[in-house]
Amino acid sequence: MEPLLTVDAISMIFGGLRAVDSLSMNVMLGEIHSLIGPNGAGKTTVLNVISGFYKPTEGKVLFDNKLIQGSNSSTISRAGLARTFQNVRLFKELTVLENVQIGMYALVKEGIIGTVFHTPYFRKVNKASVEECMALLEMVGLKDKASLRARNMSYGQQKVLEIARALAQKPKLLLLDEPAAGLNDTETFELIKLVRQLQGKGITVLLIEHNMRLVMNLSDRITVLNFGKKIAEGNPDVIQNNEEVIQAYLGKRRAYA
Amino acid sequence: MIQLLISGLAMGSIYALVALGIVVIANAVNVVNFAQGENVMLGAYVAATLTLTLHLPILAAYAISIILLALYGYIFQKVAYYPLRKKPFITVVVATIGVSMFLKNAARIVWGPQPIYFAGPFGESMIRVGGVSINAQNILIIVVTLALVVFQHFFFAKTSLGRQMQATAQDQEAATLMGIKVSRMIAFTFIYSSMLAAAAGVLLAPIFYVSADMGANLGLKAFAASIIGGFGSVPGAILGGLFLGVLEIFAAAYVSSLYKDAFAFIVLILILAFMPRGLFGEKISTKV
Amino acid sequence: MNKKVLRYLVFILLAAVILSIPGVMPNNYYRGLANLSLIYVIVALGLNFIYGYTGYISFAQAAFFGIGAYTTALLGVDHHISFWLALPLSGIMASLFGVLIGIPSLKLTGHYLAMATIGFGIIVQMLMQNWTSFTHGATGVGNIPGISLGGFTISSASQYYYFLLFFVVLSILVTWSIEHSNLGRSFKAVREDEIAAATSGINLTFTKVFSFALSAFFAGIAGGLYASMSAYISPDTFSFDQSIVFFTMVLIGGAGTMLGPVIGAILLTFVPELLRFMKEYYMALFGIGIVLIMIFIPQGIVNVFAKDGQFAEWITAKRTARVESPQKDL
Amino acid sequence: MQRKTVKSFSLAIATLLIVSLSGCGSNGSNSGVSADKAPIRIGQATALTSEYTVVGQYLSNGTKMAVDEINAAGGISGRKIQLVQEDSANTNPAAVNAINKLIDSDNVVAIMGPDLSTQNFAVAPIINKAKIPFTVQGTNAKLLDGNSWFFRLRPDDGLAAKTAAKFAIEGLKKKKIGVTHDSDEFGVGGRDLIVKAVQDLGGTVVGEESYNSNDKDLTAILTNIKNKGAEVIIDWGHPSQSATLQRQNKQLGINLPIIGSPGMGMPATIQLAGDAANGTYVVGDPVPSLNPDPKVQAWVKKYTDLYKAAPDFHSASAYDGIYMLKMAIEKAGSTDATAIQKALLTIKDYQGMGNTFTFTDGNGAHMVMITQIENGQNNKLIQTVKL
Repeated sequence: MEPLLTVDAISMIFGGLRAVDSLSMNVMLGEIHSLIGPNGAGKTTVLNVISGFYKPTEGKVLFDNKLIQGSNSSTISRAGLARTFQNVRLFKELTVLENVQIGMYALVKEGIIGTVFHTPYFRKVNKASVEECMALLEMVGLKDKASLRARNMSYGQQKVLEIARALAQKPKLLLLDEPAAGLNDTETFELIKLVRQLQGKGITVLLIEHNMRLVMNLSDRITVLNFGKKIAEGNPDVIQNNEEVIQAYLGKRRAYA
Repeated sequence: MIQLLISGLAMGSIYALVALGIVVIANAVNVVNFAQGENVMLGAYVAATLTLTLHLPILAAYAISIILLALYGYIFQKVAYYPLRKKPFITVVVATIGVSMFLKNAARIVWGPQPIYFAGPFGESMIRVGGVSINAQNILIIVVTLALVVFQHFFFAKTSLGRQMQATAQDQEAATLMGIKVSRMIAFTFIYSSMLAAAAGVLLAPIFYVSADMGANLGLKAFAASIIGGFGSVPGAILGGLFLGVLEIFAAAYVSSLYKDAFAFIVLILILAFMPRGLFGEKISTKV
Repeated sequence: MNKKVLRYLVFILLAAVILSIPGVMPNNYYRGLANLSLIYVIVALGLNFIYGYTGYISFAQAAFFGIGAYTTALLGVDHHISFWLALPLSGIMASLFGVLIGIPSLKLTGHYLAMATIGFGIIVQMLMQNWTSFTHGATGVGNIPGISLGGFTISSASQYYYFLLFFVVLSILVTWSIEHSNLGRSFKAVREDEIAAATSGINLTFTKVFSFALSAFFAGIAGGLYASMSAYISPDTFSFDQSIVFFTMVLIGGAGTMLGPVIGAILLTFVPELLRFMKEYYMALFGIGIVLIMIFIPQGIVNVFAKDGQFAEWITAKRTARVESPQKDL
Repeated sequence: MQRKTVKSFSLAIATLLIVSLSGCGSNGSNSGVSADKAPIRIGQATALTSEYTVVGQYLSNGTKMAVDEINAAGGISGRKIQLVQEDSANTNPAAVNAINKLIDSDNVVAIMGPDLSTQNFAVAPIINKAKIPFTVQGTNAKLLDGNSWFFRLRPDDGLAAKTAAKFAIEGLKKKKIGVTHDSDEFGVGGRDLIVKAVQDLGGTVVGEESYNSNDKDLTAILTNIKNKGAEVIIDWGHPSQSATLQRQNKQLGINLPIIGSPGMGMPATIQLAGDAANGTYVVGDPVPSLNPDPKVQAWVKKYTDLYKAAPDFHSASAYDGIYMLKMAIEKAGSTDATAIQKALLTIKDYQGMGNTFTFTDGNGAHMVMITQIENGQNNKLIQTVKL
C-alpha cells in the first residue's frame, strides 16, 4: 500500500509560535487515518496547510506523488483533495442542491456557449450533474430537502450536506475537520455508517476528531499531535495504551498520586 | 521651485485634514463618509456667511463655524449613520453619497450659485523670501494642520475621552464591556470629524473660493490619500495627504496640468494593486 | 385554470403592455426617455453580475458604458465601420478594460475596491476629455452614423424602442441562463463564502475577473447603442456621478435578482424627469430619496416582495463592525 | 424596521413608478383655446442647477424681462408669449432631455438655447430633425456648420479671438504671447483660433497651458508661462478659473498683463478676482453699461432695479433674442418654423441692448468691445471693433 498523501517534516511558524513542528506523516490509499490531539495541538493548522490555505514555513506536502504545498486551494481541490470545515462553511443562501452542484463545479464542463444559450449539450450535461448530486443527497439522506435553503437545515443536516458537497468533487482524499462535533448519538452513528460506506467506495479519509468513540471505531491508523509535534502513531489499540498519549490528554497522572 | 513645494504642502495639508476626518470615522465604525468633501464646503460657507454678512471678526467666525459643524456632525450621525449602523457597509456608503448630493444642491439653493471669495486672516499679503513670494494663507494652512495633528495625538493618547474613543475604534464589543458608552463615543467621533472638516473648509476658502462644488472631488482625493498612506492609520492619512498634494503640484508643473487629477488616482491604483497596506500602514489580515 | 396557463396569460398581458408603450406615450420626449431607460436596463443588468451575484462593488460602470460608446462612435466616424461590426467590438473593448480593472481588484475588498473602481472611472473620463487626437477631446464625437439594416435606417423613436427592446430581452435571457448555470452558481458561491468556494474547486481569480468582464461587456454594448441612438457623445456624460446613478438603480431595484435592475433602471430614468417641474430642488430631493431608501429598503424593491430573495438575506445579514483588511488571506 | 413599514414604503415607491408612467399621458395636451388666440409658447433651456446656474440666471432674467415687457404691450399681434423654461444643468443628457421636452411635450415655437457650446453641439441633431428656430449662446466657431436652424446672439469666438490676438500684438505691442485655456471645448476652440491669429500677425506663442474646469491651483501653469518668457497672457476660460488666474498672477508676483475671454468681464468673475482684476483687458460682447446709447442705459437701469444686480452681456443677448423672435413672428405673420427662420434672416442692423444684429447667416452679432477693468468695474472702453 503506497501513501496517497505524504507530509514531509512540515513546520508552520506564526511569528515565533511554532504551531506545527517538523511533522511527518502519511495517509495510505484507502485507509481511514485519524489525526487527534488536545485542543490547540495544531490539527486544524495541519489541515489548512494540506488544503492550501497556508504555505508551510518548512517541509513538503506530496499528494498523489505531486508537490502541492503552497499552490492555491482550488488547484489542490481539483487534484482530488476535498475538505469540510470545523465550523460549517455552506453557501447559506443557496439551495441544498445548489450547494452540492457547486462541489461538482470543476467536473462539469458546460462551456461558455452552452451557458449563455442553454444548448442541448448544456441541458444534457446539466441534467446528468443534477442526477449525480441527487444521488449523493440520497446517500446522505437529504434528497427530500434538495430545494430548501441551506440556511434552514439543522446543524446535523448542514454537517452532512458539507460532506455531500465535498463528495461531489469525486475526491481521492477527503479531509473531515471534526465532523462529529455537535452531533447527537444517532447522528454520530449515521456518520460512522456513512464514512464506512465511503471507504467501501475506495475514498481515503483523513479525520480530525475529538470523539474518541468515533476515532477508535473508524480509524485504521491514528497520528497523535501535541503542541505541534507528533508524539505517537499506529493502530487504535497501540494508541489507546500509549503512556505519552494519555499524559497529553489527561495531564501528568502522577501529579494526583 | 519652493513656491510649488509650499503650495503643494498646503494642498497636501488640506487633503491630510480631510483624510483624517475620513479615517477617524472609518476606524470607529468601519464606514467611509463620502460626504466629507461636502462637510468641508459647509464649513467654508458658514465661515463666509459669518464674516461677510454678519461682519464678525475672522477668528470668531472660524471658531463659531467649527462649533456649528460639530453640531451638524451630531445631527448627521443621528440621521444618516445611526439607523444604518447594523447594515452592511455598502448601504451606509451609498447613504453618505445621498447626503453629499443633498448638501451640494441645498447649498446652491441657500447660498446661490455664485462662488464667494472671503479673504483669510492675512488677506492678500504675500511673504517675499529670497525672490520667492509665498501666499501667507498656505503657511497658515501648514501651521494649523501641524498644530491639529499634535493636538490630536495628545487628545487621543492623554485625555480619557480620547482613550475611550480609541477603544471604541479598536473593538466596540470590548469597549462596551469596559463600560464605555459606545454610541456616545461614536457620536463624538462624527463630531470630531466634522470639526476637522470645518477647519479644512475655513482654511481652504481663500484659495478655493467658496462654492457648492468645492467639496466634490476633494473628498475622493482625500480618501485616495488615506489609502496611499495606509488606510486606518492616522500618520498614514497625514503623510498620504502631504504626499498626494506635492505629487499633484509637481506632476502638473512638469508633466501636464491636464492629467493632474489622473495622477492621484493612477498612484492610488498602483498602491492598491501592489501595496494594499499603503506606504505607512501596518499589516492587518483576517485569520481564516 | 392551472398555474401554468395562468402564468402564461400574465406573460402575454405583460408582453402586450410593453409592446404598446410607444403608442401610449403622448410624444417623442417620453419615447426618448423610454429608449434611454431600456439602455440603462442593459447597463444595470451587467452591474448586477458583479454586485448582485458576485458581491463585489463597482463604481466604474459609467466608464465601461463610455468605452463602449466611444468605440462605436470612433469606429463609425473615423473608420466608417458599420454599426453591426462596431457593436460587438464595443462590448469586447469594454470587457478588456473590465479584465484590466478586475485583476488588481482580486485582492481588494470593500472600500478599497470601491475606491479603485472610482479611480479607474475618473482616469478613463480624463483620457476621453484630454486625449484629443484620438477621442476628439472635449468637443465630443458628433454625427455618429445611425443604425441601418439592408437599406432600412432606424429613424423614429418608436423604431428605436423596438430595436432596443430586442437587446433588452436578449440581455434578460442571457442573464437568466447564466444565473441557472454553473457559472452563475460560482458567482453566488464567491458572494457567499470565498474560502468554501475555493475549496470546492472554483478558481477565484477566473470567476471574479470573468464577472467584471461580463458586467463591462453589457455596459459596452449599451454604450454602443447609446452612441448610435443619440448621434453625439461627450466625455462629461460618463462621469463618477453617472456610475453612482447606475449603482443606485441596481440597489433600489433589488440586486441579486433579474427583475430588480430592470425596475431600478426604469424608475431612475423617469423619476428625475418627472421631478423636473421642481427645477433646482429635485436634485436635493433625489439625494434625500437615496438616504431614505437605504434606511428603509436597502435590499431594494424586488427583494422586499420576494421574501426569500437570496440577495435580501445576504445584504441585510447582521454584520459586526470590524475593520476589513484590505486583503483577504487566500 | 418591522416588515410592515418596509412593505408600505416600497409600495409607495412602486406606485410612484406607475404614476410616472401614467403621468406621461396627462400633460401632453395643451389648453383648448382656439389656435389664433392661444399664447405663443417660447421655450428656454438654461442651467437652473449645477455650477453654470450663474450664467443660467442672467439668461433667464433677460428673457423674462423681455417677455413681460412684450406681454404688457399686448404681446405679438395680440397673442401673449408664454415662456416655458427647462433646466439644462451641466451635462449633455440633461440638455438633450430639456430640449426634447420643450419640442415634444411643451410644443414650443422657438427655443432659447443654453450657454455651454458642448450642450449646443449635443442638441444640434435634435434641432435639425425637429426644424425649430434655436437661438444659441455658445460662442464656439464650429457650432454653426451644418446647423441652419441655429441663430447665434453673441459674437463667435473667431471674431473675439482674432481681436484679442490683434490687440495683444498691435495694441499692447507684445511679441511673445502665452495662452491659457480651459480644457473643455470652449477653451480648446478659443486657443486654436488665438494661436492661428497670433501667427498670422507675426507674433509667437511661447506657451500653451490648459486647466480643467474645477482646477483650483494654477500656480504651476503661471510659473510655466512666466519661465517661457511670455510678455502677455491671453486666457480663454470660465469665470472661477479666470478669476483664480488673475489672483494668482498677482500673488505669485508674475504680474503679466492678461487679456481675457468674455467671461472675464462678468460681474461674478470681477467680484471673485477682487482687486487682482484691475488692469485686466477683456475682449467680448459689448458691455451694456458701457454702451453710450441712452436706450441701453435706460434698459440697464430698469434691469438693475428689477433684479437688484447689474445686467451682463448674457442678459442683454437673451433680451434682444426675444425681441428679434417677436419681429420675425410678426414679419412672418405666423408661428410656422420655416417662416420664422426666413424672417430672422432678413434682420439687418437691429440695434439691440447687447449688440447690433445682422443675420446674413446664423451669426447675427458682429460687434466686439475691448474693455479694461478698473477699480472693480469693467467700464474703461478701449476700442469697439465692428466686422
